[in-house]
Amino acid sequence: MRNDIVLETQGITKRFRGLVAVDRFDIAVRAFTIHSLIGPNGAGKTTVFNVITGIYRPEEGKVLFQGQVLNGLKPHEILARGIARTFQNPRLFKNMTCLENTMAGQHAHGRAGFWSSILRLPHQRREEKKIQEQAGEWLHRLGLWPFRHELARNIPYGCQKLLELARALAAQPKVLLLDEPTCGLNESEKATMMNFIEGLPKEGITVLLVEHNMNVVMGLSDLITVMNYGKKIAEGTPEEIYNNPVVVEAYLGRGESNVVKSG
Amino acid sequence: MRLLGKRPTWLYKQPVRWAFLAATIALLLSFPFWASRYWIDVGFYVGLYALLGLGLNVILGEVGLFNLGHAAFWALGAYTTAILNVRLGIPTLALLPLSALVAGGCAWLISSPIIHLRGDYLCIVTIALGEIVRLVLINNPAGLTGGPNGVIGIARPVFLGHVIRTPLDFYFLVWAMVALCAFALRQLQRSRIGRAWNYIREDEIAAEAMGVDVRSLKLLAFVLGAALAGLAGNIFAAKMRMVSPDSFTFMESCLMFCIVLLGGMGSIPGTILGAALVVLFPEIFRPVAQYRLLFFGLALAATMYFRPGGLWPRRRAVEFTAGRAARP
Amino acid sequence: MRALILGLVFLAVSVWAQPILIGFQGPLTGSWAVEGDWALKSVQIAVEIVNARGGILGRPIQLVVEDDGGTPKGGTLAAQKLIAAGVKFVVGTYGSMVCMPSSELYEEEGVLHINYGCTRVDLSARGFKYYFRTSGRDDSQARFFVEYVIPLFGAKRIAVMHDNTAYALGVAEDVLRFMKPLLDAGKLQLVYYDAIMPGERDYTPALTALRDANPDIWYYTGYYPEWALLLRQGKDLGLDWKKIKAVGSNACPISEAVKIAGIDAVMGAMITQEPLPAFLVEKYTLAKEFVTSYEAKYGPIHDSPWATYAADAIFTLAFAIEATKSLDPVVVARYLRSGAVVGEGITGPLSFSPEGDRLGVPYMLLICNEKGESALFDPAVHGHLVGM
Amino acid sequence: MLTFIQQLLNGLTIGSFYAFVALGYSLIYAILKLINFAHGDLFGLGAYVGYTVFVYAFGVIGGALGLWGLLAVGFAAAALATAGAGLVIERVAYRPIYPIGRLPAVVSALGMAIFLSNLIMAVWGPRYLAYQESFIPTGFWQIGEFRIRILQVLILVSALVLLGILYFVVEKTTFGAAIRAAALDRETAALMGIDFLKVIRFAFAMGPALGAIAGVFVGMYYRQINFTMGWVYGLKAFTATIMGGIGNIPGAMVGGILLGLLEAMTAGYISAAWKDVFVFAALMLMLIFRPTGLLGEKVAEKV
Repeated sequence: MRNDIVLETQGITKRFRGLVAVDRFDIAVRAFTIHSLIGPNGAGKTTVFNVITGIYRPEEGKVLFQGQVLNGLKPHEILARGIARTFQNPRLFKNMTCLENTMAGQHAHGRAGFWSSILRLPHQRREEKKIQEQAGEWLHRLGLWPFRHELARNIPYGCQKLLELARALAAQPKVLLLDEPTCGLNESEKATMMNFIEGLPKEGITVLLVEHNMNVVMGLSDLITVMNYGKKIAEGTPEEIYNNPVVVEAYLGRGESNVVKSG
Repeated sequence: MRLLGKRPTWLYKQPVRWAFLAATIALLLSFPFWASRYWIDVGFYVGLYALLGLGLNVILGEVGLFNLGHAAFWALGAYTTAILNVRLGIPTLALLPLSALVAGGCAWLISSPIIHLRGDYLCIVTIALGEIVRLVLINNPAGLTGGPNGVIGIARPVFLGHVIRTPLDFYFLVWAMVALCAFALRQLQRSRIGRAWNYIREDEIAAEAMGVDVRSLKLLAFVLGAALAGLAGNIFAAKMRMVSPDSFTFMESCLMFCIVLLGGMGSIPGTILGAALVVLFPEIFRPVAQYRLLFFGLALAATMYFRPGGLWPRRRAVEFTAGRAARP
Repeated sequence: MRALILGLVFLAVSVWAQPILIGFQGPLTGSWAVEGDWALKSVQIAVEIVNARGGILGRPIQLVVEDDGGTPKGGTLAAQKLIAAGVKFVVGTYGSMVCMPSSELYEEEGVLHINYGCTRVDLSARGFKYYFRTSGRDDSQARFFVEYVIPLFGAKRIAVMHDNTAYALGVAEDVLRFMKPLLDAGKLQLVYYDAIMPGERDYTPALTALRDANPDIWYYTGYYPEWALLLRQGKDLGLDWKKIKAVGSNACPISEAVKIAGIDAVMGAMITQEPLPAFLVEKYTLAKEFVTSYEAKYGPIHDSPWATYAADAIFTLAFAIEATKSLDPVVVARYLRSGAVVGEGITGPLSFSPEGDRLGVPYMLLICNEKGESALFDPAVHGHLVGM
Repeated sequence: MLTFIQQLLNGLTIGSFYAFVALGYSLIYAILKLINFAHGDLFGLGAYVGYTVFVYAFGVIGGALGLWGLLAVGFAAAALATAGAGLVIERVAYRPIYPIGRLPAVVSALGMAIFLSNLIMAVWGPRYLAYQESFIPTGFWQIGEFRIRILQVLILVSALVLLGILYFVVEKTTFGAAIRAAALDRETAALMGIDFLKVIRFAFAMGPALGAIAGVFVGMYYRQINFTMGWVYGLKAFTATIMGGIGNIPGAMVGGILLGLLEAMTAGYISAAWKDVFVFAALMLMLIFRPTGLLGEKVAEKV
């Protein structure tokens, strides 16, 4: 059982000027599953993501990836280990083309250095070609190929969310952290996105998902962790969570309307 | 931005670009043979500021680090050349790489602790840095820099037995450097390093999350930009045959800043165009000597009004249309 | 005979009075725009005087003016511009570091270059053939201070202050050089030696230190804006110019200092000074003519020796070309180097050493009198102002 | 001890000048996130307008109003004229540009700075102009060996009062709340019905007006002004702004005073020539260890 846990946090705590955003939080993500993290606004979900990806340093606790401690590593080192993410509001490189955006995911796997780039040495050319081809492939799969030479800021919002996903996937992650991937999408875009995410574990990518849309969560998740005020309050299969009175009280009880946009 | 949109895309088609590049090179090569010595010297200064602008463009244009103290690195290069040549008699041309190395090395030392600062805070630190370097030069530490008098008597550079002395020689020296650097920077722009720089400029956090080692790449940009300024410093010192602190004022840093933004952030031809404008403008307005800077100020603001993206911005969207991205 | 020549010359003028081009390079913009402005006006007056007398070799002078902005880079561009305009004789510029690269260009192109506002000693040590200056050198003034001013007041405790600019530092170092034997012999004591920052507005700290050093005489080698503030703030601090003799360098015109600091602060302060036109009118006829023409056209005569030297550079050229009957810079330069007195300018006889330095630059000690005017220091008249 | 007190007083006086000018930077930065490089030259313009009023009005109204009346007129004229210039610059050189991006606006600001200082040179000439004795309060109190000039006291008191008023306006009034809201989040503020343009106009009138008052004081205190002074003071005041934490009004005051004291003390006890090196080095060190300034809020990046 323990062996197939790829990503795990042990008692992580993150404070902002006295406010405890995440409080001794544990989560264990099993390989090749879709694990959802839900909770009301301000519950600390995004903070957990930021701690895992190294953007924030936790005051306490450990983050483990394939049994290795990630604490103290920088975000780019964490990506290189195999954890990629998307952001709640797409953080694309707005003045660059979609293709270039997607190529960003490959950056950490590139080896070409300063001099070989200037001199265009053969291995650098080969690498460039490979980077472009892989990025192009992901653009194809997500239906963004027609936009490849458009600047990211000029494409529709739904496509921007897909592009961010393409960028993260181009990094060939083992674990993918998705922060509200369907937020702001229309129904058909939402369906495309869900279908795509659902297929990821089969390709060997474990997904940790933060989502507010209960249809998405219930439909996709293998396991759900619920957090509130920075703490884990429940964990279980979608069915268990749906029937958990604590969760209903803390979260679902407030009604869907509150839950559409998060903070 | 509206104005930019109207730019016909055929201008960016590959054959047109090559033709344009060839025409520019031809113009630059032939220019000194029909222009007067004065205009050759003006051409030299365009090249010098283009070199400085290209250096700053790496820092400011590619990575988006606000650097308003670039003149400091220029000064470091110039003084390295001056002191080592006058004191130790090392040939001036041999000091060209060394000046770049010293400027780059100092940039690395100085920027390591400050590189994490964001936006305007980095900006003020670089201003402070520029002032510190200038004041230290004036205060003549250990009698090295000659204080406000500067260092005089720098030997003329000798290239394969040919003494570089006339405006023509210097014109070709500086433009050879510009061509070399522009080429190298163009190669970098199209590599993973250049893209990573741009990722940082666009969104630092996303770049880091996508595996870009932000700190190292920022430092690389700073060092490279400073090294280019060091090169410019060497050539400037060789041309003037003396260096003094009043050549490296805050105003010069501001001018370089304007060069990059006038041309367009991250645009190599734009930077060269910006340098040409900044140097040519006061020269063209020589007849109204007392008022030329007044017009210059107005022109800066007006350019930003009519072309906020710069006069010659980099057009990524059409750069790829040559079909370099093969369909998988 | 002379009349015949003159007649011929006039004939020639009427036939082909092609003007002789003389270049002027100066800081018309930038921080030293004031000096550039004065120098240009003075040069224009000098040209008018020469032209009114029938020009040089019967041809009028035409000025070609270029701005160098007071920077080395601007200097090279201005020089190139003048060279491109075909000028063979140039008057310019102000500031040694600006002059240095420009004068190299002139030398290479064989353009005769007469400098008016650069006093760095080594400018004339470069072995140049076409370089001259009508001004003195840094060390001429320092020598004057050490060998004339200090003994005059029997001063023992000496304070020297500069502002770290090329010029002020040079003077200060020369003062130290000339004082060295006296210091070593224990005849003098250097109680204060420091720099202030130009452009700074508050010098109370430096003045407090100066007061604590308790000197007999205080020599400030920098420029007038700072000197005026020093005098003002010194006065406000309670320093007494009868106890500490305040002497400024030649870059400290008293009239300017009075405007900034007020009469009460400047009264009794002195400056070491190259001769100014206002004090020369009694002595030299050309000075009188120059001052009259200048005041008729531009109002009260300026207090800048450099602008006066700029005018004298024009006269030097006029005399030398006239004497050699040649417009060839080589010939004119050879003649100037011979040490001959080419004529009497505004500032007295014009003659040059083989290096191109002006020979025999006289200095004077001026004092600010009770009316806030500069006056030649006379112990009998002004003794009470300095506690003599 | 005497030196120390003297330096303290000097430091406070210079610090007040910096604080005055720094406030302008800070106000505009808080609202627009724009470093208004032209601000220093607006300060210079104020000094020149004050000078002109004093020189030309002295004969006309000097007799009727007396010294203090003349001073009041001079300050008011300088403040109004400079505020007007600030508004014009905002309208012409910034408003069309800042929606596009911050960097073009910075270049535009640099352009305006060059334009303004050269305009001053074109109008008033390149020479130093001297504030004459007749329109400067010259009295002082002598306490032992120690002198306090009335002018210095006037400067310090004005700084305290004016900056106090500004602080009150920004922190305690409804309009101040609007300013702070606009500074925090422009879009949300607009949604809440805050007239953003009004806030900008306030900043571009108030900042230069305070700068102009400082300009006139500087002219009176040092008795001379020239066309490059704006650039020098602008740089120092900008440093002060950053020291205090940019966009923070009490911070600008504290930064200004602190910078003044730092300068005076280094000049008095270490070396006048190395003074600015120490000041800038201190600034760098401070930013390395407290990257958002002394009173600046530590802002966690929202991800």
